[in-house]
Amino acid sequence: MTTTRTSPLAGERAAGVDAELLEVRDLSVEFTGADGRPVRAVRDVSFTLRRGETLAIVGESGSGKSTTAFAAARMLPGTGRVTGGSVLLDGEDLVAADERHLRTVRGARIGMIFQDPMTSLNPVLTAGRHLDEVLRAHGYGDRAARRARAAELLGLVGIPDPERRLDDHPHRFSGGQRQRILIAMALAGEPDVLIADEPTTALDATVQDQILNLLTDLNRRTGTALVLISHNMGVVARTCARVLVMYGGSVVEDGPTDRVLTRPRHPYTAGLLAAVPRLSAPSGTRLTGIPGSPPDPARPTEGCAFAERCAFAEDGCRTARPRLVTLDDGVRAACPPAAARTEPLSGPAAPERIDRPTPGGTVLAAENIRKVYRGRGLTGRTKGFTALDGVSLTLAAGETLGIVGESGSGKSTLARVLAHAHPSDGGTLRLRGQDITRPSRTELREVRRAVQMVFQDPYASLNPRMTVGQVVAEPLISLGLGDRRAREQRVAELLRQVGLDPSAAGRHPRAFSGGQRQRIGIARALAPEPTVLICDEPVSALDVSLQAGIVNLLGDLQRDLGLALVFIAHDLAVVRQVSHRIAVMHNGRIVETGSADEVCENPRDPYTRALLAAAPEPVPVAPGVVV
Amino acid sequence: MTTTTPTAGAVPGTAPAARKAPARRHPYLAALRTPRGLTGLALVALIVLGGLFAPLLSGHDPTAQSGLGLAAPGTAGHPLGTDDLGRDLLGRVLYGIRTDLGVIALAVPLGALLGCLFALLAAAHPVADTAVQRVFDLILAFPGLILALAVTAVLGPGRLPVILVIALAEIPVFGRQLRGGILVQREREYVVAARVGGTSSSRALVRHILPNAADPLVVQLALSLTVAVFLEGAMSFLGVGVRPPEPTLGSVLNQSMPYLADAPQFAAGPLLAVTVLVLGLSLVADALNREIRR
Amino acid sequence: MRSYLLKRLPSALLVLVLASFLIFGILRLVPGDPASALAGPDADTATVAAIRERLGLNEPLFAQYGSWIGGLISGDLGPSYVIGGDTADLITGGLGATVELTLGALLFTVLLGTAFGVLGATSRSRGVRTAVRVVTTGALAVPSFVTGVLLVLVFSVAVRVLPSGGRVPLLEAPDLSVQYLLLPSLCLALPSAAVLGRYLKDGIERTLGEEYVRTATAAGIPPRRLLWRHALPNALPPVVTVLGMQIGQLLGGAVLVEAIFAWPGLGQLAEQGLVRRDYPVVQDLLLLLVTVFVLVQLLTDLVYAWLDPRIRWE
Amino acid sequence: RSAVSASSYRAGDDSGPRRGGTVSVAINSDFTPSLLFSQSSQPLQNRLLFNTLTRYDDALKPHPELATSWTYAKDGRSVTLKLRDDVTYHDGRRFTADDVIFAVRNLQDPQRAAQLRATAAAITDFEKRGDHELVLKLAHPVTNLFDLFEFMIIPDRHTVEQAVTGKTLNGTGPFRLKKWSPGSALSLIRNDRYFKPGRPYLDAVELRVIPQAEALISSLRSGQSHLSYQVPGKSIRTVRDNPDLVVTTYDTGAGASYLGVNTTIAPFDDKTVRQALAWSVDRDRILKQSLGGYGLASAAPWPKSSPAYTEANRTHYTYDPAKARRLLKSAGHSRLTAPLLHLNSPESTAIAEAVQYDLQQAGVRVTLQPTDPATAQKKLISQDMPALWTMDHGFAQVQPATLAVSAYPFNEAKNTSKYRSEHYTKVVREAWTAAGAGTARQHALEQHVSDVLLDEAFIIDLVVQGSVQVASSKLHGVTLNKFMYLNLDDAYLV
Ligand SMILES: Nc1ncnc2c1ncn2[C@@H]1O[C@H](COP(=O)(O)OP(=O)(O)OP(=O)(O)O)[C@@H](O)[C@H]1O
Ligand SMILES: Nc1ncnc2c1ncn2[C@@H]1O[C@H](COP(=O)(O)OP(=O)(O)OP(=O)(O)O)[C@@H](O)[C@H]1O
Ligand SMILES: [Mg+2]
Ligand SMILES: [Mg+2]
Repeated sequence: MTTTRTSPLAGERAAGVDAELLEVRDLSVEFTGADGRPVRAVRDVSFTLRRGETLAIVGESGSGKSTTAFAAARMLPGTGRVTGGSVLLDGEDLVAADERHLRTVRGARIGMIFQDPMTSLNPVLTAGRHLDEVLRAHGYGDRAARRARAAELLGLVGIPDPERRLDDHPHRFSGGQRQRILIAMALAGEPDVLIADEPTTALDATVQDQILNLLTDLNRRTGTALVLISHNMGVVARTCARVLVMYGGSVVEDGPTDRVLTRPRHPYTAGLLAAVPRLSAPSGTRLTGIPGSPPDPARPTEGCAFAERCAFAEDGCRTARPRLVTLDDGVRAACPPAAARTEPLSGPAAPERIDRPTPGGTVLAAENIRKVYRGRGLTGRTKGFTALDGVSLTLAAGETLGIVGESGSGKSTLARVLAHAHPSDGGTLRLRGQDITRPSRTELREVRRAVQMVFQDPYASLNPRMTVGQVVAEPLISLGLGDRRAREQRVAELLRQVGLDPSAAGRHPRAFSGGQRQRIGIARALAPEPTVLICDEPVSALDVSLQAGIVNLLGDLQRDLGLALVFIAHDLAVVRQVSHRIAVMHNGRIVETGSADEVCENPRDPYTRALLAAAPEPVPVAPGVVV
Repeated sequence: MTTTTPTAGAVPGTAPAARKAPARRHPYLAALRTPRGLTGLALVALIVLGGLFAPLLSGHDPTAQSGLGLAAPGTAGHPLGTDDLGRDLLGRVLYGIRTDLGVIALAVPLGALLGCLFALLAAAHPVADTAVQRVFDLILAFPGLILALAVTAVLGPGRLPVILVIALAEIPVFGRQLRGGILVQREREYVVAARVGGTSSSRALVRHILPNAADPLVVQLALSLTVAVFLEGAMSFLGVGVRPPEPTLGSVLNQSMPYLADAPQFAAGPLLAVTVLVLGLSLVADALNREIRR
Repeated sequence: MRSYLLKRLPSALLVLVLASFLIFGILRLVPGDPASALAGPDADTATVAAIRERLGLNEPLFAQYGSWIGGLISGDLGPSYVIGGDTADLITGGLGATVELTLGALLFTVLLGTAFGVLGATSRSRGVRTAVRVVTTGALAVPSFVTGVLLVLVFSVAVRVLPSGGRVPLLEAPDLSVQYLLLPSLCLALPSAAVLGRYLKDGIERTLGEEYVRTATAAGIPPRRLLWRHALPNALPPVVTVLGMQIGQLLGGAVLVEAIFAWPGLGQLAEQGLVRRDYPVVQDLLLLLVTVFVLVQLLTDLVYAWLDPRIRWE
Repeated sequence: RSAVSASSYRAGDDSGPRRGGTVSVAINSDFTPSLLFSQSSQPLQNRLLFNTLTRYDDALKPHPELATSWTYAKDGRSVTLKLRDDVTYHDGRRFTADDVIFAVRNLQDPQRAAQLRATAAAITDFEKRGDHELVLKLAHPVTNLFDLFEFMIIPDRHTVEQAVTGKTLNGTGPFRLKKWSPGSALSLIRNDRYFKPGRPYLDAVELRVIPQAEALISSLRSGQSHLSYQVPGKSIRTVRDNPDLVVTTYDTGAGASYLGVNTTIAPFDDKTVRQALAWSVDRDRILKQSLGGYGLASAAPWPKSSPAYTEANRTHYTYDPAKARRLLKSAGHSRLTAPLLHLNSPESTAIAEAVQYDLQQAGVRVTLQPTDPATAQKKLISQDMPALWTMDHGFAQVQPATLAVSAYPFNEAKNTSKYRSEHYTKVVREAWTAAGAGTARQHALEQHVSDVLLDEAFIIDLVVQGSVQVASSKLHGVTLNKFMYLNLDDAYLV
């Protein structure tokens, strides 16, 4: 590294230089599982990346996307190790390189951006120090020069007033701004490749939009090649030229984005696409999930990993591992039957309307709810924060009320107040007309039986010490429902109802995947047979196929049990499909309510409009895919 | 309480499904099965068993004075030799372990228990919290050994003051930790979830918060045991330890001091025992800590 | 920050008041009194009674308490009963020594603790990690009176490089003073350093697993800097709390170490005072120690907040 | 600069006294000014700062110090002292007979808690003959007047109140107070106006407090200290073989350890039981194992230097557990239990443990009660002792009469054992008030005291502790008086 580089971004590198910058060949990665058995997270993955290129890696949770990306920079977490293959950066093998050399590669040649902006920044270092550290590590100028450059970088990623904000600590920045700081850090070393691991998953649509714009803009202007990992097809569609689809640790399809997304060759890709909710789909349509569950990387199959869930599987699929073969138009797919297929995969079945009951009378009503969080800090005298400011809403029996809004707009707070997890600081709550704002002991019991909640974070809301059976039985015990045997049966029944095997009762939450954990949470909420179920972002942490599964499950439960649902999400598309009505929240207020289709098609509030505009559409409307 | 039909009675406790199913091993047990945990456990067991079976392992009464005076290892059936009063050193070390264990095994849990009770009190109400915090401050503010001198002067010599002093010193250590743990766990989502599920706050405390807040306490327990051994030694040194001639590791060590240069074996026995015990405990604490952090 | 201090002040005062009751109460509970200590082993009861009268020990307890607190407030600590000299002089005399020793020990605690913590958490060599574990175990297991005697045997008797005990005030002759200070502060610091090292090791291991460390690694920041500038500052806040509590331990441990190294500090004064039942000395001294501890706690909180920018003063 | 003295440490050939040098004395407990006039645990500085009237030699024959001569009246009821006229206090004031009168009166004050108060109180009147001659009138003859003269330092009467707080220590002695740093050191410098011409040789003396035995020994071994009297017997081995250190033992001993018996608690009110206890302890073993062999195993309180010392007294009781058991049986006991109080210091604990074991062999099971010194002292004075206790007593090294008059355990009128008998009182008073010391009659009277003590066994003496001086081989000419006052008048360093 020389220290003479002074230009802001090393000139505008010409995009599209046709040299192979990063070449991954037959990369395999193993972890050691908790039981000591090897977990084959990545199997024989190959791809190439040219200068200035944009490549997306998609696939459901656990398919090995992050692992592949980490392995490329030799940054495998925990017990991870590369068991085969090579990673060539400009022809130089990083798998064989030593730590010292790798340090000169990291940051300077390969930059990385991580998923969670909240935890990826060091809480005790200022934004300026974060950037300064990176610049220092790559030998950039003296202190003053570094500071100037840091401000410049912050400006570049669109943080207003960068000079001043250099001295702020991460907690003073919003989630989106933190993600920008991370991007600025990744750019500080002027890398040739930028690997972004789900950079927007934690962000809401408007911020996501800004970040993606920033990334594409950078790629265009500086020629930095971009590897974007995501399970959001919309994000992929608008950002990357090429896409790599992973399943069970292997690449199943690979090709130009527009082709792959409009005409998927691999049934898995098709399934994934079908599961994506469309903003254009009207309220009350069913999402199409992929049936079955993802493979267990600790027990690799002999044949195609997807064969078990594949509607087109042939006998050969189960015995021999399919290899990537080039089909026409530079699309490659690891699916022998696909080569033979000529007509496009029939995508998702035509979106099915849910036959849902018409909503009945009002069960839950909130008027003018206020919630103020008391200040924290050492003095406890900080001014309170008004998280809810005069929120009113009603919920009818059998109705789904969708609530959308950006992060921090007060959605969870509202959910908690409605479920009596927190007391409100003002306003009234009525359950079937009865005032339950300050319930007595017996009233509270009634409320608990009637109103239940599914939490945002499926893991954090399950006591790690309890078995699933204990978790689900907990409300029954607390509310004194049934004797032991009855409870046992009820737990089994509930687990079955949410699509889990009753034998799951004996295991601990950590033995389950995210989607399964969310189901456990739902089973618990259903235990006292509530009439109102409040779902706080039940699907935001899940990938599209799991999301489809959960959303459909909720729909079925509503139909069967006549539940009134409050469905909170920040993805308008999902909300539109599941809700009868939508309420849009902004800064602790409801800015707009209306029927789902009405709000999405004729938004009145400017904020709703911005939200709609920012939502990425996964696929350019193409022939063959019925919308 | 008059219910006769077994089906109608409210049966608290764990869901039977969990019992029948092949439940995952408790994390503490898992921690103890790691190589680190096993080594630690083995070392602790070595010392503890040495103490427990002291009467079998040493044929001598630890207070019997043979008339030999300070004797080298191997003299006349004394594998470690005898101390300056002619008492069998092996016996004194083994019985010393026994005494120490008797003291710390009572004192540390007692202190832990009291600390936890205080912490629970603190969790009950902000006013109680302030009061309890001040109590902890107060205990912490008094230098431990000064406290030892005062307590022994009031109560007279013996095990009781040693136990009390150690327990007293441990109260704020455990209390502060549990209080912090409860405050953290109370805000956790699963507790909110349990409350929404109808769990009363006392049940939430017992079933949800405490089991999760207790993790650091288990590690602390191992650490505190080592500190207690140390404190016992210091008290012996100041002459306010367990009543002589009953041996403790600290008192045997203290007696060996004049002979440190000439007869190092005198000090070596108790020193080795203490070190092995502390090493074992620290390995166990480490293993637990790792497992809990996962 | 001012408002924070103001808020803490009442409860700090409360601790002091409670402590004064406790100290006063415990002292009167302890059998033996300054009069019989003064009278000597061969005195008769009449002598003792006369001395009691002179010292005012026959007055009711609340009056004695009142005159103690009154003296404190007016700044006149009065004469010591048994040891001789003014209580204030005795305490100021020992205070310098103890502050020196405690600061020296604190320095060692921090240095050694950091070394133990950092090496234990990050050294790649298994040998080094094992060595750190053995040393910290030893430091925790071997009582100070043994370490002290061993240190003296090695450094003052076998190789005569350091004095075996005593003190030269730092301000009088810094070069000599440091040599006197070295062994006792090391001896005092060892157990605390081991405890600190343990917490630090845990903290570093924990922070090294944090995502921001991964971010920094991915940005190519070298391991050394990663450790010292990124991981360590985050591991520190809880360690500071432990350190605050260890300062209390250091003050307490001083009783023992000061005896071994003939260090004329407050620990010895306290022990002497207690052994001879010199009420004024013990009372004032213990209250001083409590005050110091309370201040240290306050300081710890301030440092904690300073280290962790998420906690603000407002 | 190194804090470790880098002097070459070979014992130089003694080419005679030389001026200069600082002697550092290691002491294990600090100077306590409030105990300046009583037999405190730390009396070394007394003869450095002050002087006494006379000085005993080994045969307890007095020699002149501030008093140049003394003549008894025939009836033994007055004594005429001639005093030196060339003595000044450190502040320049001349020493006169008034100072002696003040010193005596001072000791008569109960607040001073002087052990020899009874003797001082026997002086009822003073007759001054000029500034340097004085007649002391006695209420009755006392045999231990010169013990008082050996014991009584002559302070400056104007500053005595400051003296007992340690602020000023104005004396006539060879050294002046430079600074007392409580808990740390007592620094003395040469008194240039000392009445002995050319003395002292030394420039300064430093008494450094080193409470912990091992540390004290280390400071001697490392050459940081030149002199100490507080090396525990157990540890003398470690310094004995050191070529740089010289170990000297004094026949006067350093007090005696005894087993005290409370005679009001059954069955110890029975003399036979007490005698059984006296037979059951193995004094030689205690001496060897608990005291490192330095001292004298003795059933009587007297050290070898005492006029009352006889081999028969010393071996009146020996180790005979069988006899002890027999005696107990004859008194009707086969098993006894009792508490045994002792100080919680390592030395006292070792003795108590040995005693406990021996008593147990004879069938007396005792529980040890380690006690801190202040509590023990309180119990001692208020006569609250349990059935048994072990402690040390002094005052056997001077005139034997002093023991029973001044040492509380032996006091005929009121003692910790609560032992009272007219016979004892009579014997003691006779021995004390007989005129003339060293006579055959006096010896006989003293033997009567010994006989009662041995026979009644309310104080069962175990060992006379060795008075052991450990000094650097560079240091010469050090002496102690009978009350452990350090005399460095003629001391010098080579
Ligand atoms: N530190 C680890 N230890 C053990 N196994 C791991 C570890 N990290 C990942 N794995 C396993 O490797 C497989 C691939 O994980 P990876 O994180 O690459 O998936 P992903 O596609 O990024 O999923 P997501 O969308 O949830 O981020 C998973 O089955 C996971 O269980
Ligand atoms: N316990 C709390 N104490 C103080 N402030 C809080 C607390 N919980 C939430 N807040 C604040 O209240 C505001 C609303 O939070 P809330 O969790 O309701 O937002 P949200 O809309 O659910 O956001 P997200 O989409 O990120 O979940 C946020 O600014 C948050 O920082
Ligand atoms: Mg991932
Ligand atoms: Mg939320």
